[in-house]
Amino acid sequence: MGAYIVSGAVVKVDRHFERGYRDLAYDVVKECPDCLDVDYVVISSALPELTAHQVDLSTHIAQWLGRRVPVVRVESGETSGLAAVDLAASLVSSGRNRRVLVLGLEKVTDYPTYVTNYFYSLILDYEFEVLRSVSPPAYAALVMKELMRGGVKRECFSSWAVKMHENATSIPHAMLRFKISYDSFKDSQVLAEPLTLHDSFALGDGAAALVVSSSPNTNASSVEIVFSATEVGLPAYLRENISDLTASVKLLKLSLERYGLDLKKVITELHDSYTPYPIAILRSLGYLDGGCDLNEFEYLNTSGGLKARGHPIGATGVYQAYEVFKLLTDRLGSKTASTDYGLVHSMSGPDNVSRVLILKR
Amino acid sequence: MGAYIVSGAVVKVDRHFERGYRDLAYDVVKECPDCLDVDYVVISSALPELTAHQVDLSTHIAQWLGRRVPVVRVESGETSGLAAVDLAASLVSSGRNRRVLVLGLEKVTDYPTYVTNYFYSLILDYEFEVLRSVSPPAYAALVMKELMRGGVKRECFSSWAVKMHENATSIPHAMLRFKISYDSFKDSQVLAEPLTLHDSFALGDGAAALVVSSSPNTNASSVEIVFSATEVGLPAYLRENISDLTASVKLLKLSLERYGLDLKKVITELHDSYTPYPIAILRSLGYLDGGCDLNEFEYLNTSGGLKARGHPIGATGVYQAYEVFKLLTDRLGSKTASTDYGLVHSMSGPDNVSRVLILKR
Amino acid sequence: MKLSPSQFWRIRESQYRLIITECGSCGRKSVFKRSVCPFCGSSNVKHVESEGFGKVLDVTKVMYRWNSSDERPPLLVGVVELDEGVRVVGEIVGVGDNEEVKEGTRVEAVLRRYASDDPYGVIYYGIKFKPIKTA
Amino acid sequence: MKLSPSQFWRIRESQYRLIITECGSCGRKSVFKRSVCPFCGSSNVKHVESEGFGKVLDVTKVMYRWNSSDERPPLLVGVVELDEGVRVVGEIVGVGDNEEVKEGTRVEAVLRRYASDDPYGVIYYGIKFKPIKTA
Ligand SMILES: [Zn+2]
Ligand SMILES: [Zn+2]
Repeated sequence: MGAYIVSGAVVKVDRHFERGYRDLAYDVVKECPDCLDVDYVVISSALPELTAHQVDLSTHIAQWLGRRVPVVRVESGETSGLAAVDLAASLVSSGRNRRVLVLGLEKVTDYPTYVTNYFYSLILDYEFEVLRSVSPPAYAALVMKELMRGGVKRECFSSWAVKMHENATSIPHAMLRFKISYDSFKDSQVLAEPLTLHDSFALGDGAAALVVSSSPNTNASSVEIVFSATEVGLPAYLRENISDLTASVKLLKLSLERYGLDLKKVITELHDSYTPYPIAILRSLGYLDGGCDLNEFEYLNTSGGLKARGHPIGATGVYQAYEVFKLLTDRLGSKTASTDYGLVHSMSGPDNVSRVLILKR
Repeated sequence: MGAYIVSGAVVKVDRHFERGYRDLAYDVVKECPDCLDVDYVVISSALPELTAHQVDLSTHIAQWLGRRVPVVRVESGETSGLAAVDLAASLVSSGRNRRVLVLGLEKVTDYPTYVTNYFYSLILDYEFEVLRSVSPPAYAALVMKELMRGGVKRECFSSWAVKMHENATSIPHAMLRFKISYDSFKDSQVLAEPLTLHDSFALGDGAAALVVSSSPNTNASSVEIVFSATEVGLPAYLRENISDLTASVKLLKLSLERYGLDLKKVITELHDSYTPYPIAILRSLGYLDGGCDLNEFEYLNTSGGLKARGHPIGATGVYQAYEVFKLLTDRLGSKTASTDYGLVHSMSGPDNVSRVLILKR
Repeated sequence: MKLSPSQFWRIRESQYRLIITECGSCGRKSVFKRSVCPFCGSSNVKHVESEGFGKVLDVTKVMYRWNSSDERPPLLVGVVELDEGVRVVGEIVGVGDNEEVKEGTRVEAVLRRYASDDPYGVIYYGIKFKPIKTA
Repeated sequence: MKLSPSQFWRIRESQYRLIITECGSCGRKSVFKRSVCPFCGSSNVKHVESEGFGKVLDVTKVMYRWNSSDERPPLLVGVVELDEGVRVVGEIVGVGDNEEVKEGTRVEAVLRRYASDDPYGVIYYGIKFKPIKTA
């Protein structure tokens, strides 16, 4: 049996001071009436124990929404959202469920930034990385430096940031809907040299909902999940080259080859927590070797990516899948697309784990 | 396609001072060589962020075990283990995976008891229960009082504890392998009147592994997952009677009826975090109304239950399923059984969410 | 664990006052300010405030330490049925040495300290219940 | 977040010393005391201790605050390749104002403070790296 995305909704990624986990869940399903006509709910969330003192979040969300339907929470750091979509596809493909709601939820703006930064850093190995003062931006900076030694110019990373902000201007649910200049990194706060805030994702609260069904909609407004795969990478410090994001590259290569796709033509959402990561991936896939012209790619991170749409950690994968779904079936903000396939890529930390999803209209 | 449990292993539930999450994972798969011949791993764990500062535990466990296989973590409080088995069944039934490893892991003995008690209490609703000083034993005590007002004698709860300890003496992986007396509650520490430590589960570290496959073993050593269901309950304070564990009772009733089973004859593992819970459930199902003779039940919590085998929170459901699997196919410690069906019941808090699994040999 | 002032601030109405959610669909009432009826899932709800009086349905004396707050055992936790017919769970305080709280004891809502991080931290207040002296 | 002394104690050998895991199956080496080879998954491993010398493969100066420890930015974090051919990640300390740490800088392992809970809490120590003066 197949698996189809048939419906969905998102709330704006933002600092929703007045909204907690349950409020965000309520807000997003309110926008999506048939999101509650399901027989299973998979909630993806990475940080509720740390940011909201809540274990068993999924049960408490179901109780808050007044639902008795089976519910569970899935977590895998920054890839939690795509992990949930993957499980939902199996839940309906198994014939055991008809319609599954995937609900990505994250609340991250309740604490001073350094506290949230610390919670986020725990996606790395606590005992062997975090205790040794290694944080996600430190790895991103090391990847950036290695790429720069390999000939990538500083401006290339900036052009990613500029492009993402530009894309986000037409996306209503994006967190940062303004343009930035190529040299804004010069005045930007340094996180870990040479990586600046300009190279980093926007951290915001978020909620995204998708309905995965065992059958397509009768009209054209659904997409099929034709491929969903996961690969665990080596710890970054064990790699021959720290900028080789081998798990992501392997999955993306496999995806493009198997479906005869060209990244320049296909709708793609890449995980761009820090600008060096998508640049490293594109180069490993054989793109950008002559320079850094992102305009070669027709539908690359139309949403603005983690950089500008924003990154509500455990919900991000659901946003990405929603965005590709909308582009394939209708429109995303003011953007439309004329292609049959869409690709979603998610990873946690510096490629500790990667997941890829292919959607077909 | 079907789903079968074909293999498994557990470590003793205990205070494993020298073993952390990764060590426990290593220990259990070492006992189960074909546990690593899988194409997907579902890790169930409820508390790693709180007890071990680790987000994305599943990826770090896969890296530690040197595996690149798809991996995810599932959490739903005390029912995390059965939630993982449920998802594993769909993963293989979907035809997308051949063999899935379910790995229940919990490390809970690194902190003073009051700290771990606090982490555990977060299975309740933090904002509306925990902040109001409501803890799991308080609810268990209120259930116990209501049952006692309804005519259940104090000794009935004690007889559960006594029986569980007796059962555990023949289970090598049980935490508390010693007998206790009927009136040990009189000298036991009061948690919340009238509930004592004698009425409470044993908290220990644990790791349990099960392989769920799309096809049975060629010999008789596998069981089919014929039923797996989840039900969300009302918050306890909203119920007409606090001792009505309606989600659990509904699922168990449905299970018994659909498969024509009698709880007195069938292998059963009930979630007995606190003695009032199994007593309440058995009474709602129509048992024990003439008294409290637990010897009527041939295979009830052969393991010793959460009370005596122990309760490694997010791993417990995997232990329970392993135990029923072993009893159906071989032996559990020195215990054997001659029946074709086994029932596993798990719940979080006072029936906030309940899950039931039926296994058939 | 550090408390989060913004998390507490969001639920302030349900903590400082006894808000009741009334469902326009199934007619049932539930405690706390909710967007959805927990019984039937309807969003057709309105909110009213309780008068703050009720009776104890059941109570337990918690004798063990289960967190790091300065509040140490014993403490009384119970389910209270408000006069509006709605149940709520919470702590029962202000009970004298010779007093007994049991099923049926009349109580009123009072504002008391819930928790604080440390000697210099924010203190959170919320509703607890106090027996009404009938003497 | 409170640290857990028992959690730290369990990994003490990998934190106080530079243990290398050598794989008898694939022949590759990895840092830390491991039960399983991270490259090939084999349990056929043995452990040796590094001499503690190596060179910086790459380093970054972390300029932002990302936790509540007393250690404030800036701090240097890098990947070090030990003379045994194994890579490890960690902090680089003891760098003078006029010194520069870069690719190729020779370093040695030293024991330094990792973290502590509070002024009266346990202090955790572990391996960091210090440039070797060549003057
Ligand atoms: Zn209603
Ligand atoms: Zn090897």
